[in-house]
Amino acid sequence: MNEISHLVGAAGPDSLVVRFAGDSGDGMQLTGSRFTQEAALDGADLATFPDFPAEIRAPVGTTFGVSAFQIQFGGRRVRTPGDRLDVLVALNPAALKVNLEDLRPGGTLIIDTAAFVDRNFKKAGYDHDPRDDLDGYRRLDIDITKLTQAAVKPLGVGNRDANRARNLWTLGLVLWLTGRSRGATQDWIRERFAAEPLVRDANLAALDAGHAYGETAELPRLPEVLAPGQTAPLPPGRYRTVTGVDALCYGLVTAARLSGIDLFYGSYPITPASSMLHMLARLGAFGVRTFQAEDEIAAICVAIGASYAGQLGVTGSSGPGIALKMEALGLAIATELPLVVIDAQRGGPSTGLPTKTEQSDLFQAVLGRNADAPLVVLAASTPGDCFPVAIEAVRLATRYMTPVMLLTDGFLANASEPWLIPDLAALEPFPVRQGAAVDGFQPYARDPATLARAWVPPGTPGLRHRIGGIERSHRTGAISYDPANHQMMTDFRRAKILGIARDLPAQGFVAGGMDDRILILGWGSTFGAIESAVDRLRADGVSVAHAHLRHIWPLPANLGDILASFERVLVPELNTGQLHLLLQGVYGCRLESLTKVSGKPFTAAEIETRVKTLLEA
Amino acid sequence: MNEISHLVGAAGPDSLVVRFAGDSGDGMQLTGSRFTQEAALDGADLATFPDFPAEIRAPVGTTFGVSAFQIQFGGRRVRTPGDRLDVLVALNPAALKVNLEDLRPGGTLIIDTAAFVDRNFKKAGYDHDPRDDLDGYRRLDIDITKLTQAAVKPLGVGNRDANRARNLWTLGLVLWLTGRSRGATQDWIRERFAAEPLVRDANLAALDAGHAYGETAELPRLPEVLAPGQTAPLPPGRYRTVTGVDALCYGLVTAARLSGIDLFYGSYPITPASSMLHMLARLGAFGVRTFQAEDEIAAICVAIGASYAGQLGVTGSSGPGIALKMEALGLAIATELPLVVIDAQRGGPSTGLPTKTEQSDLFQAVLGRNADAPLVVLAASTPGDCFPVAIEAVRLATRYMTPVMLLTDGFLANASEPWLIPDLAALEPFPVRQGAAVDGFQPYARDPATLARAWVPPGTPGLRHRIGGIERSHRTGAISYDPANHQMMTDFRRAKILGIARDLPAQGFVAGGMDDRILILGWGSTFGAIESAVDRLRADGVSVAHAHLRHIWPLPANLGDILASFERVLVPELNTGQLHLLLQGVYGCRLESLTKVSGKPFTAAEIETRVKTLLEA
Amino acid sequence: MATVLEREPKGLTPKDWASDQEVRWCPGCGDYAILKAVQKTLADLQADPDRTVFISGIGCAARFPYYVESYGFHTIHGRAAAIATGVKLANPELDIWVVSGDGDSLSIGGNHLLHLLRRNVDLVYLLFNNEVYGLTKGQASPTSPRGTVSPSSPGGTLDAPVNAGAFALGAGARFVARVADVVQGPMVEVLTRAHGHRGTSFVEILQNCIVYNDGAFDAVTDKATAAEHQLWCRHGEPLLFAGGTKGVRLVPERFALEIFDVGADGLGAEAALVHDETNPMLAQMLVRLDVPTALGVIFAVEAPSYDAAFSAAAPTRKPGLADLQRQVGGRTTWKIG
Amino acid sequence: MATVLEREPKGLTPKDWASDQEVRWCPGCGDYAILKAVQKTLADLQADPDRTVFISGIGCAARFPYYVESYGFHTIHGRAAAIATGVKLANPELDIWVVSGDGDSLSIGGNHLLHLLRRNVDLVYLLFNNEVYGLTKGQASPTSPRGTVSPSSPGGTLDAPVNAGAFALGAGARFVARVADVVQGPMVEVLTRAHGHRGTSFVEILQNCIVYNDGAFDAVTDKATAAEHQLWCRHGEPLLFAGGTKGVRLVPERFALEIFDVGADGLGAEAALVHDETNPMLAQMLVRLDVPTALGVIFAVEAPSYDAAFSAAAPTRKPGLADLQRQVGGRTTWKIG
Ligand SMILES: Cc1ncc(C[n+]2csc(CCOP(=O)(O)OP(=O)(O)O)c2C)c(N)n1
Ligand SMILES: Cc1ncc(C[n+]2csc(CCOP(=O)(O)OP(=O)(O)O)c2C)c(N)n1
Ligand code: SF4
Ligand code: SF4
Ligand SMILES: [Mg+2]
Ligand SMILES: [Mg+2]
Repeated sequence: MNEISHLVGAAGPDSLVVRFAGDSGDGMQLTGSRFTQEAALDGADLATFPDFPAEIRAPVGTTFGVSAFQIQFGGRRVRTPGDRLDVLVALNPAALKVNLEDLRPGGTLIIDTAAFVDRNFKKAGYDHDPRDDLDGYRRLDIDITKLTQAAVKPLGVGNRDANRARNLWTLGLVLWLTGRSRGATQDWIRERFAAEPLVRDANLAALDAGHAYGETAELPRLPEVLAPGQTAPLPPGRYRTVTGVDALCYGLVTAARLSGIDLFYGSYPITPASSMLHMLARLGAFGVRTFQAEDEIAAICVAIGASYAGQLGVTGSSGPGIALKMEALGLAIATELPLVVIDAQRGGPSTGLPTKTEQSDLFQAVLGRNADAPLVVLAASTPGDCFPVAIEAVRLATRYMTPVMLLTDGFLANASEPWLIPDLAALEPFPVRQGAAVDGFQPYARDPATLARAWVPPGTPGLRHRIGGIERSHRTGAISYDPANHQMMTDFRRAKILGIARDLPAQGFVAGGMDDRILILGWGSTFGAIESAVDRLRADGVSVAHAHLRHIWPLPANLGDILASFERVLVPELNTGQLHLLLQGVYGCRLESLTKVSGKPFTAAEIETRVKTLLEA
Repeated sequence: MNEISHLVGAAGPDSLVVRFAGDSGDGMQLTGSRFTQEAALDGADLATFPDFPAEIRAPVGTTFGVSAFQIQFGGRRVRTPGDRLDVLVALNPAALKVNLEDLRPGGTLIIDTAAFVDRNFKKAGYDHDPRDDLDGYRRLDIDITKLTQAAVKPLGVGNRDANRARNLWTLGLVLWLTGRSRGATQDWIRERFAAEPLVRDANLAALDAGHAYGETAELPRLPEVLAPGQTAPLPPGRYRTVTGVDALCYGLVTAARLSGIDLFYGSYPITPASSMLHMLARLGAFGVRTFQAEDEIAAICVAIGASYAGQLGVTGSSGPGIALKMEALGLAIATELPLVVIDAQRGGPSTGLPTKTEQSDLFQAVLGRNADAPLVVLAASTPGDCFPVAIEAVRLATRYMTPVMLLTDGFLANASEPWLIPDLAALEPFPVRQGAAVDGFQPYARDPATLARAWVPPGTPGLRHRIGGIERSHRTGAISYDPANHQMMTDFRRAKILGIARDLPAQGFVAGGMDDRILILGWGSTFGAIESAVDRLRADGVSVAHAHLRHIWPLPANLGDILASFERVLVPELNTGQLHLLLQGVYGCRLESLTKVSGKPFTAAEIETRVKTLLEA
Repeated sequence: MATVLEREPKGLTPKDWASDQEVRWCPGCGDYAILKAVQKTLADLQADPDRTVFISGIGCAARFPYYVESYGFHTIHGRAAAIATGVKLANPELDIWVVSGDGDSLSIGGNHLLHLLRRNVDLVYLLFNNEVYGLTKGQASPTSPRGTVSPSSPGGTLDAPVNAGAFALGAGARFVARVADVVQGPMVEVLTRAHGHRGTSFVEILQNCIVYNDGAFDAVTDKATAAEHQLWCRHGEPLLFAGGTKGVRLVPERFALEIFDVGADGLGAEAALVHDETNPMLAQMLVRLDVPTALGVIFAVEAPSYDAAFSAAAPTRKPGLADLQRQVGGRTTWKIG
Repeated sequence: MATVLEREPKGLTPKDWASDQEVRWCPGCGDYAILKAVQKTLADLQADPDRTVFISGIGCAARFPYYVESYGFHTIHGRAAAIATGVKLANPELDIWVVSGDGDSLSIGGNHLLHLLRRNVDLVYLLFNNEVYGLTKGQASPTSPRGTVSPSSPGGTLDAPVNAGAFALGAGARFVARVADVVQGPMVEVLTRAHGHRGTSFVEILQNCIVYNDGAFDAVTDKATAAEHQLWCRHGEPLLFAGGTKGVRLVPERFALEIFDVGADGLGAEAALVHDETNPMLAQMLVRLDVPTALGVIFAVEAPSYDAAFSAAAPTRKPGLADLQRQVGGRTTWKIG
C-alpha cells in the first residue's frame, strides 16, 4: 500500500483531520456523521465540528450555502476537530472557496470535477477556474457525479436521483483512503431506507463504488492513524459517540431518575437550542415532558409554573431568547424556586450568527438581570461533559432552591466525541424532598446548612401559603416593605449562592499543577483546544498548567489561591474577555486575556502561540 | 422668641431635617412639597426625599399605608435629605411606628392626639398606647383634628371635609415653628382651588389656624437656620426646585432643540419611570412626542423604529421592564442606531420594592445582554444633574450611532433640590447630520474619528439600503457569515464605544484631589450623602477625596491613574457591590466596597463611619 | 374546571376562604365585591383549599391571591397565563384560578392569553376590567375608550379599545362570560359555571376603580339604569331586558342584532332571540353589544382541554433503570480496553 | 396605505424592484411567488422606492426586505409590528410593508399584532402562513393543524390552531384579506387594495414551505381542486364558487353559512349571499370557512388610522427658544446672589 508520507506531521502521526464540504443540499452532515460512526467503531478517538449555514437551503452553488463537517480521528487522544485539514472534500467551487484556506500545504484535496463549470465559478464568486491556482496540494480531481451515475444506472436509477447518492460515493472513497470499514454505514443505509428499496440499493451501490474506486484507481492511501485492532488510548469501557445535545438530554433524564421527580422542559425553537427540544420530546417516557411555548418568556414561565407545582422546570434557548427570559428569571430568584436554564450560546449581538459558536453569554448568565439577582452558573466543556453538568445543574437547583444557568454553545451542541457510557446504577441519587413539617411551617424559613427554603408545592395538605415577586418577609413570605427585611433577604440570596462553593469539589487541574509558571484557565468548549495546546507545550517542556472551570458562579473556593500562585494566568475565551473581567473583578488581580470572536472555535495553535508570546514577554 | 437650643448640633447649626408622616390619604406629599417651596423661596438650600407605599391606598391606619416626605433645608449647602430627623410629624400611630427610629434624641415630635386611639394602635400593631414610651423627645401632642375642625367650622364646613385640611393646619404649624413664610402656599391654594371656593377657604383657614396656634400657644420656635433675608451659599442666579424627573424631561426637550431633531419617547408605565411618560406627554410641543406601548418590548421597538426613521428614539422603564428590553436593545447595538434607554432603578429582584430606591441595575446596564454588546452607560447624581446627563445621552447617542443607557433611580426621580435655571441659549448645540454623500454610500462605512456609521433614514432620496440583526458585512451591511468580518465587526463595536472615552472630560474631583490618602468613588444618587460625609471628614482633617462617575461606560480615560494613586479607594453603592466588581474587573486592582440594600439612600454618617474604619484598619 | 373531590367536602364557609392577610385595596374598590363573590363560590362548591391555587400577574387585581386562604402565586406582569399553564400541566389535579387586570391581560399579557385560550388549558381566568391601570396610578389601558384623558394621555387616547370578549372569541375561547363587580348573586352563578366548565373559562368582570376611573360602568351597574343596560344571557331563555319590556332580535339581512320594544310594531316577547350559548356567531354579536351590555355566560362549548391531552399523551409505562441505561447507551457502541 | 406621491411616477418595472442581493430561499419555496407579486404590485402602483420600507421580523419570510429595492429593516423575531409602528409615527410619509411568518406574527409576535390592528396604524401587513416554522427547521407553528407531527411534536400537536383571520378580526382589524402564493393575478389585486386602504391592511398569504410542510395548501391551490376550494370574495358580487356551480348562503336560524349546489333544491345563483366586505359578522363567518377557503378582501371598513390621529395631535406651533426657556424655568423661582 502506498502512503502519502508527507501527510504525517502536521496533525501528528496518529490522527487525521478530514473536512467534507459541499452545498447545503449535498448531505455533508450525514456524510460526516457516518464517517464519524465508522471511525468510532474502529476504536478511534475523535472530535467533530459540523458547520452549516443559517439558510435552510440557500441557492445551490453559493458560498453562503456551503455546509461542512470536520472530523479529527486517530489512535491517540484527540481533543479537537483539528486546526488544519489533512483532507478537504469540496463538492463544488463554493465549498472550495470557503474552505481551502484551512487545508494545510500538501494536504489532500478531493473535488468533483463535474461541478467545476463556469456557472458554478460565477456563483461562487470566482472569475476563473480556481483549479488553475491549486498548487502544493495532493489533488484528487474526480468526476464523482458521473461515476455515481454510472454506479447506480444498472439499478435503473436516473441521473437526478443518482446525484442524491454523490455524498455516499464520496464517503466510500474517503473511507477507503483512510482505511476505515464501511459495514456500519451499510447497515445504517439498509435500515434507514428499508421502505424505499431503490433508494437503499442506489446508496449502497454508490458507497461501494466510491470505495472500489480508491482501490481500482490505486490511489495512495492516507497514512494509517489507527492500525487494525488498535484502539485509541481511552479509558477502558463501552463507548458510543455523543453530541453535546445528546449528552445533555441524557443528563436531564438521568437527573429526573436520580432526583425522583419529573422534569418539565418548556422551550421555544431557536438555533442551536432547538435540538434539545426535539430530543427531549422523544424522551418523554423517561421523566422529562416537553412543551413548545408561544415565546421564550412563556417558555420560562411554564417552567417556573412547573417548578412551583413540584416538577423541576427546565427551559432552554440561545442568547436572544435567554435575554427575553431575564425578567421572569428574576421571579424564580426572588421566590427561590428551583429552575434550570440552558443557554446554547451562539454568535451575536442580536440575531448575529445563529449557526456559529461563541461564548459571549457569560455576562448575561452571571450578571444579566435587573437588581442583585444571584444564581448558579455552570458550563460544560465537551460534548460528553454535558451529561454530568446537566445532572449537577438539577442537583444544585433542587438542593438550594435556586435557578441554575447552564452554558453550552453551538459548537458543543453539534460536535461529537466518543463517550464512555456511564453506569447509571453507580450514580449517586439525590432524592428531592418536598413539603415540610406542618408544625410551624414558614415558607421562607431556611435550612441553616444550605440556606434553602422548603419546596412546598400547591396540593400539599395543610401547608397553604402565598408567595410572589414583591419582597417577602424573611419567614412568612408575606409582602414586606421593611428596609431591614430587604437588606436581610438580599444578604440571604447572596449568601445562599456564594455558600454553594462549600458544596463544590476543589478546583483541580487538567494538566500540570501549582508548580507551573503559567496557568491557562479555561471554561466551556475551549477545553479541547486548550488541552491540545497544553499537551504540546508541556511536551516542549513549557511549564504550563491547565485548569478548566465547570462552576462559573459561585467560583470554586480555592480558585483565588490558585490564581495567586501563578506568574501568569491566561484566560482564553470566544468573546471579548468576559470571564477575564469577572475574575479580575472578583479577585482584584491581573490576568491575561486571549479572545476570538469569529464564530469558530480556537485552534490549539492559537493558544500555543499566545502562551509562547507570554513566555517571551 | 424661645429656641430649643439643644436642637442645634446634630444636623448642624444651619439646617433642619423635618419629616411629615401620615396615612397615604393624609396628603403628606403635598404638605412636604408646599413646605419645600416655601423654604426654597426663602433662599434655603434643601434636599427632599418623598417615600410612599406601593399600594395605591392601603387600608387607613396600617403601617404599610404610611406615606412620608422628608426635607433638609437651611442657610448652608445642603446635600442630602438628612440622616436623622430634627422634627417628625406623625399624624397617626402607624406613622409614629414606622418613623420614630429616625428621630434623633431630643428631636421634636408632633402628633395628632385625635388619631391616638385604641383602634389605631391595633391597626399599627401596637398593643398599648405608644405615647407611654416616648421619652427623650420634645413632644407636641396636639389635637390637630379638633383644632382644624374648629378652624373651618365658621365657613360651614362639616367635620369630614375638615379632616381633609388637617395637613394644611399641620403645615401652618410647622411653617411657624421653623420660621418660614406661608405666602406662596396661600397663593397656591387660591389658584388650585379657584373653582371650589369652600375648599379653598377651608384650606386657607386651616393653614392660618395652624400657624396662629404656634404663636398663640407660645410654642418655642425651632432654631433659626436661615435668617430673614439670608440665602444659602449657592452660586448666584435664578433658581427653581426640580425633581430628577423634571430635570431629565427638560434635558430631553432641550436636547431635541440642541440636536435639531425630534425625540420619540416610547414607554410602558412602571414605577418609578411612569412620571417621565406623564411629564413628556405634556411637553409634546417641545419636540418630544410620546407613545404608550403595549409592553416594554414594544416600547423599545417603537423607539428603535423611530430612530431608524430619523427621530431619536428614547425609552424608559425600571429594572424589570429594562430586562425585557434587552433582546431588542441588541438589535439597536447590532444595527448601530442611536437610542436612549432610561432605567429608573428600584428595589429588586423581580417586582421587589417598586417604590423604593436602589442602584442595582448597573450590571444590567453595562453587561446585561446576550453576546458582546457594548453601549454607553451614564448615571445622574442629583435631581438637577439629570438635566445635563440627559443632554449628554442624546449627544453621545447621535454622535456615535449607539444606544445609551441612562441610570437614574427612585430616589432621584422623586427627590427635589434647588436648581440654577440653565440659560438654554448658552448651551452648545450639536446639530445632527442625517444622510450621506450619495457618492459610493455604504451603510456600514465608518467615520474614522468616531467609528460611527452614517444615519440614513428611509425616505432619503437615492440611498436605499437594507439593514438587520444578522451580522452585517463591514461596509455594505449585507448579511455576512464570514468569520473575519464577524471578528472585525465585533472589534469595531467595542472600539467605537471604548473610543468615546477620548471624547469625555477627564474625571475630576468633587472634593480633595490626587494628594489625598483615601478616595471615595461614587456614582449616581449617592452623591449627596458622599459629599456631606466628605465635607465633614475633611473638616475633621481626614485626607479624603471624592470623585463621582457620570460616565460608567466607557470609563473616563484617566480613571485608572486616579485609582492607582490612592492608598485606599472606597466605592459606596446601593447594591451588593456592582461598580466595585466592574472597576476591579477593568483595572485588576483592589478597591473597598460599601453597600446597602434596604430601599433607602445612604446616610452621610454611614459613609463617614466606614471611612473612619478604613483609616483605622 | 372540574376537579373530582376525593376528600369529604369540608363545610367551609366563605369566611374560611379569607386568608389572614389584610386586604390592601383602596376603600370602595370593586375588587372587594369580587373577592367576596369568589369566596362564596368556593364555599358553595365545597372546593378543597389545599388543591386550589390562585395565580396572578401584577396590578391591583393581581393582589387577589394574598387574600384567599388557598395556595397563591403573585407572579409578574402579564405572565400569569403562562405560569398557570405550567402549574396545571405539572399537576392536573389542581384547581386553578387566574386573576388579572385589563392591562395585565390585554396589554403586556395579550400573547399568553391568546395561547392559553387557543390551547384551552383547564382553569378559570378572571379578567378584572376597570378600563385603567390602577396600580401604576391611572394611565389609560387597552380597554379605555378612545379619547380617555389620563396622565399618559393628557390629550386623550387615540386608539380604539380592545373588546375583551371579542378578543377572546377571536383567540378561540370556548367559554366566555361577563359579569360586573356589584352583581353578587349572578356573579356566583357565573363563577360556578366557569368552574364547572372543562377548559379555559374566560370571565370578564366589569370592575370599578374608585380612584382612577370611578363610574366607568355606572350605566350598567347603577340601580336607575341597570335594567336598561343589563342583558342577561341564559342558555335557552329569550334575550329580554328592561324588565321584559325590551328584547334582542336578529336582522338576518344585516347579520346584526337589533333592540326592539316588546309590544311595539307587533313584536311580542317571543320575537326575542333565544340565547344559545353554543352558537359562536351569536356570541360574537353579543360580546360587541354596548347598550345593553351582555352579561352571563355568553358562549360555552365543549372541547378537549390541553392538559387532558397532555396527560393522555404521557407514557403509561414508567421505564425502569435498565430501560434508561439502554437509552443512554445508544445503539451503536464499541468497547475499548 | 395611501401615500400621495409628490414626485413623478418613475415608470419602474417589477425588475427594478429587485435588489442586488441573491435570493436565499429554498428552490421551490412559495416565497418566490409572493416576492414576484409584491414587486409587480409596486411597479403597478408606481410606488416610490425611496419612500417604501419593508420591515420584517425573523424567519424565512422575514428575509423578504433584502430582496426588494427599497429601504428595508430585518429586525428581530416577533417585533416587526412594533418597530413598524415607530417608523410610521416618526415619518408618516413612508409607505410601509411588514412581512412576517405565522410563527413571527402569531406566536412570539401575537401581542404586537393585536395592538397594531387595534390601533390601526397605516401600513400593509403580510403574514406568510406556511403553518410551520421554516427557518428553525420544521417545528409546528400556532397555525399547524392539531395533530401535526414535527420534530418538536413527535406525537402530534395537542392544541387547536389559531385562525389568523379570526384572530385579526377579534383584535379589531379593519382590513382582512387572504390569498395564496400561487394565485399571482388576484394577489396583485388584493395587494393593491391593501395598499390603498388607510389603516392596517392585514393580508394572510397561504404559502407553501416545500421543505418542511409541502402541500399544506394543495387542496386550495392545485388546479384539480382549486375551483372547489377557492371562494373568491368580491364586494357586491355573489359568493359563488366551483365555476358558479356552488354558492354560499346564510342559514339565519343557525347564524351560519351553508354551501349549496346551484340548481339543486330550487336554489339558483341568486340564492347566494352577496359579499359585503363591510359586514363584520359576514367576515367572521367567511374567515372561518374551511372548504371552500375564503380568498380576496374579506373585510374592509374605513376607520381613523393611529398615525393620522397622532400627527393631528402634534402641536401646530413649534415653540421657540424663549418658550422652552420659560418652560424649563418654571413658574415659582427665586434669585440668589
Ligand atoms: C414588567 C412590568 N412592567 C410594568 C409594570 C408596572 N405595572 C404594574 S401593574 C401595571 C398595570 C396595572 O393595570 P391592570 O392590569 O389593568 O390592573 P389594575 O391595577 O387596574 O387592577 C403595570 C403597568 C410591572 N410591574 N412589570
Ligand atoms: C427571540 C428569538 N426566538 C426564536 C428565534 C428563532 N426563530 C427564528 S425564525 C423562527 C420561526 C419561524 O417561523 P415563521 O415565523 O412561521 O417563519 P417561516 O420561517 O416559516 O417563514 C424562530 C422560532 C429567534 N430568531 N429569535
Ligand atoms: S387604584 Fe383602583 S383598582 Fe386599584 S385598589 Fe384602588 S380603586 Fe381598586
Ligand atoms: S424552509 Fe420552507 S419557508 Fe423556508 S425557504 Fe425553505 S421552503 Fe421556504
Ligand atoms: Mg386595570
Ligand atoms: Mg412559518
